[in-house]
Amino acid sequence: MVAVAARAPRVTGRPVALGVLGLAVFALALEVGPRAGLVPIRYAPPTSQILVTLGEQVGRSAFWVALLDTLRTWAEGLLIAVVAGIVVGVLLGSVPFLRAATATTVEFLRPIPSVALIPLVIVLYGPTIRSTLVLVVYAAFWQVLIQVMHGVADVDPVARDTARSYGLGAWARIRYVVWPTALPYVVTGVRLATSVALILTITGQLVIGSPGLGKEIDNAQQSDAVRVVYALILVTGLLGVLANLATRFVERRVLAWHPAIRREEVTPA
Amino acid sequence: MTLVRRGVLLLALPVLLFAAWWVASAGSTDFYWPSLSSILAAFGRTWTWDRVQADVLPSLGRLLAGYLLAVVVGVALGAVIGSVRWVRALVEPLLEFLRAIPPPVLVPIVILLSGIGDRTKILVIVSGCVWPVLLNTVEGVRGRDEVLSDTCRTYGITGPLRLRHLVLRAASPQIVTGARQALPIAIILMVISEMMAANEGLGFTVVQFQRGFQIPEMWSGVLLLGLVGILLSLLFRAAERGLLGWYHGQRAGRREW
Amino acid sequence: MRRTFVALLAAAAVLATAACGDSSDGASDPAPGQPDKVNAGVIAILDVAPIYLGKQQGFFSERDIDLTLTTAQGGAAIVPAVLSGEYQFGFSNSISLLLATSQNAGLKVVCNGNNSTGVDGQDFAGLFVKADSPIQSPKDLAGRTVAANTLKNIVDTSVRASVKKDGGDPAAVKFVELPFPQQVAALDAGQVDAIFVVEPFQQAAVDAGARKIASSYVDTAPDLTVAMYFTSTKLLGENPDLVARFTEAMKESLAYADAHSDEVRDVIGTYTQIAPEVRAKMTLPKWPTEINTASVDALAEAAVADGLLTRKPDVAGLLP
Amino acid sequence: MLEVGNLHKVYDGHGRRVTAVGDLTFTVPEGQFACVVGPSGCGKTTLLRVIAGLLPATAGEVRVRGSRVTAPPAGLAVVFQEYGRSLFPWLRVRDNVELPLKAARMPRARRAALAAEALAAVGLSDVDSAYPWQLSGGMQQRVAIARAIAYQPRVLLMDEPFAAVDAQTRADLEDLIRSVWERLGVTLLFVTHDIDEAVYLGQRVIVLSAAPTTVADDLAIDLPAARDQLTTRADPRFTELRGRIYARIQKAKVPQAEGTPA
Repeated sequence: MVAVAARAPRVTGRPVALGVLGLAVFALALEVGPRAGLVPIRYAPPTSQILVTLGEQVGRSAFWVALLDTLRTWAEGLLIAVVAGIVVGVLLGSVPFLRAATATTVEFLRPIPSVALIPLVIVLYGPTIRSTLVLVVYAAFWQVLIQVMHGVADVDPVARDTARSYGLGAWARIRYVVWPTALPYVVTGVRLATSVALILTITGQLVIGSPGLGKEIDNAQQSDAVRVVYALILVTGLLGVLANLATRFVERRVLAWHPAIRREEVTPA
Repeated sequence: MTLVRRGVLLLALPVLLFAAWWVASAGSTDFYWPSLSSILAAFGRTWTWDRVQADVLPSLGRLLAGYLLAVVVGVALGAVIGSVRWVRALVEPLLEFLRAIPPPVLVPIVILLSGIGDRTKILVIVSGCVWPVLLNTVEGVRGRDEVLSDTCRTYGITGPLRLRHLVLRAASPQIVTGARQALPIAIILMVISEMMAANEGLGFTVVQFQRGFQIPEMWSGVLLLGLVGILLSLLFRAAERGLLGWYHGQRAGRREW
Repeated sequence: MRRTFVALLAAAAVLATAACGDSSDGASDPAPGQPDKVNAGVIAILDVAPIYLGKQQGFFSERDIDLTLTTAQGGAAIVPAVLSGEYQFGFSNSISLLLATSQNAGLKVVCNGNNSTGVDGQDFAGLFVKADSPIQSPKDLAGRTVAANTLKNIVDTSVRASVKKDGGDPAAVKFVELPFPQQVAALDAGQVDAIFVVEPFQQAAVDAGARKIASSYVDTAPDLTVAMYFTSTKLLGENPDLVARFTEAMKESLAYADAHSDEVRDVIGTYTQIAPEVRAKMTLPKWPTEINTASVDALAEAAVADGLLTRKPDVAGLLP
Repeated sequence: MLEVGNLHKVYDGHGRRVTAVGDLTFTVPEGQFACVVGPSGCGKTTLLRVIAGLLPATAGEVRVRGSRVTAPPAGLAVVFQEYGRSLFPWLRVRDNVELPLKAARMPRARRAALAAEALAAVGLSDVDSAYPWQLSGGMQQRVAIARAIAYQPRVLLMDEPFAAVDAQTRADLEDLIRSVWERLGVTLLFVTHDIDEAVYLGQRVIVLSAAPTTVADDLAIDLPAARDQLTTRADPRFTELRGRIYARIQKAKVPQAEGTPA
């Protein structure tokens, strides 16, 4: 399945205004809904109260510690997953024997839900950052690996033969043929891995109790501090949006030469 | 490659891993690391047919309902958002925000809104699975071929015919990619939705074993969860081959020229 | 040896991930004169206020214990961490400890955790129904659904005790698992007929106008020992002196907490997000220094009667 | 019949204003086979897309059979250069040909008859249940032509339809389109960059200048109506006409002193 780099939306005046309008309407709905009694206000605080609580939370040092723990777990897990995914992906992708030998194992391990690992990591590392790290790496790794293997498989045989006919060694072939072809897939893999990594980071903290925003949310729930729960959920949502913008920015930068991005600019409005 | 060689290649590594696990855990006295043999024994003992009926089938039923609902909603919304430019501009930032919220965090909110029955668990599954389907559908619908859409305009192909043939079928490879990404999320959310508010289900049973310190049974549950994951991905692959026969043919065809 | 065995298995099970295997930061043997570095797993609820207070008052540092407190999800996460040596001590409710002993998990209780106030209607936990609900007393729960934060655990066992004491048929009560934070909302929306909540959710139930029909912990056994602190038999064998010092410090903390309820309410604010006004109104549990062995025994019998356990576990072996 | 009056088209994408069509005026009478040829990049495809109603004109107007073109007009079919992309890869050949008829709510029996007849006309009766990507490039373009025939248009536009096929297939397709034109009596506007093809096929050749495009020349092809690859191309008149158009295009390629860059 060719998951070519997604087309990044061109940000011009009008669409941004519309986008902000969309968010404003959603925020307003969350403000009016509870007050109008559609939802019990005690358990679904209006937006204004959530924002006020967020203001208070930002004042607490524990909030920043949790945020840093979350970012560290997420970044570290993502880095390990991406590096491992690329190395293993290129290796398995380019050596036919290895690809065939490991195909079933990859298909065997991939669908195992990372949640099934929770009892395992709890025993191994307890509610520490490393537990959630294993969950994050496990889930994100497959996203990268599959895309990289797709990319390596998508190398045009004509290009590979041309390189071989010009006497390019194995390493040069990977550098000048395999890598450029696989790059759009790698970027897609990283984009998918980033969002999965964040979700697993928060889930791990929530379910296992590793330090971070997820645990703060659970702590707030156990303290029946409903507004704090919503404020922290808002933060996880914002983290996700920032991550997405970052990966799209990197994508446009790294793939500037790629037709999907290039075609984006050339076609007249 | 002869059949035997391919067979060996396919099975060698899994069998090796299984054997390694068996040997490594053989004489284990560790409370939380029972031997593989005791886990398999527990597997037979625990997952009898009536427990499967009582716990596994309801879970899979909810999984399927949530997953299919997510695909239908995702494709419908995706088709609209992908086709109408201002709608996409209006909702895209909001979708990015909602997509980023980890579904397990939404479980309490969904419980608040829709109670504690199956409906809540299905909604939790939908809340996580709809995003990959929706976003891939939008990409698929947006990225359709210019020449094909000109052809439709020239030959007066509009309305439901256009929707089916131009909008959806053209985007189907991307929709299937989204559906494949949503499958593992569905399994994860099936388990998590049962960890929080349930009195039956596969996820619930595994957690109950863990809380009841019945460790071999717990591991047998984890093993079953893995098998469910594998089974579902095989079923998905078969469905995909049927649905996208033309697409695979076309890609293979293009490669030979 | 066991450490390497576990790491090997992790590598096999998690084939593709680079499970970084550097040695975990368990309790390294302290250099002479240095305090013992001790890690205790607790749950961020008001029951563990004494250990936080004890640390604050220096009862542990006085006894050469450098205590770090880590909050975890629940007993399910703490017990394995204690068994694997990640933690040296843990906090768990009595039923979980009895369940663990029945599966001979190698745990040993070191001292008391917290008890019910022993006063009917004035306990830190209670069984609530909606104000206008026809249910007047526990025996009316027959055929009804009751929310419990964890099934086959101390809550449903206690509620069944209340129903039995009130002359009702406990087997006819249907339980559904629902975390504390969602129970009051579920009661409001009529999704369940009754809920059993501990503080601070008891305050939420009272604020929502719910009516208390029983204090199940009190009905289960007088001055019930609800939870206890424990360690692994391994650590007890290897370092009995550390366990003894920890127990002494813990007992001093319990006594101090029982006598200084205002300081308890303040320290709760440091490790939870419970609002100040709620903390002020909450009913606190009792923190006696000695374990109410009779109540733990009664709990064990109730667990067997309710089918949580096939046979009665070795309670004496579990308790210090 | 087809009337183009003072057609002017400007693209302004990303702050760059490109004048694709300067000022074009010409008329194609009913049933005429008219070819359009010109230097590459002179807006031939833009002209065709505006006539087909796929692209709005910046100024001037196009009339097909009397009515002004604002959207794809009825009774007008287009055969695109990228035949592979203009066919539905998930539909078999027969269904591809029938889809426009289905959209026109034609009864099933009538649709099947028309499709079978069209496929026979292009010599593809035996592959009607294959998928397009299972056929060669030439055969795929034949399917596109069959689809146009089955649609029974009054006006047929072809945008460099044979540019992407090998030389031998192109000769067959040229003869095929000639026979189809004679049989259907349709008004045909054939855009190409191949001068020989324009002279061989057309009753008339409109030569366009470099951008901003205007009509550089408009000459009638007075070769005998029955055309075949050997005799027609050997005819001295063919070479003479071809030479004149070639010279005219070379002159048109030199940008006028004040012209905007091509």
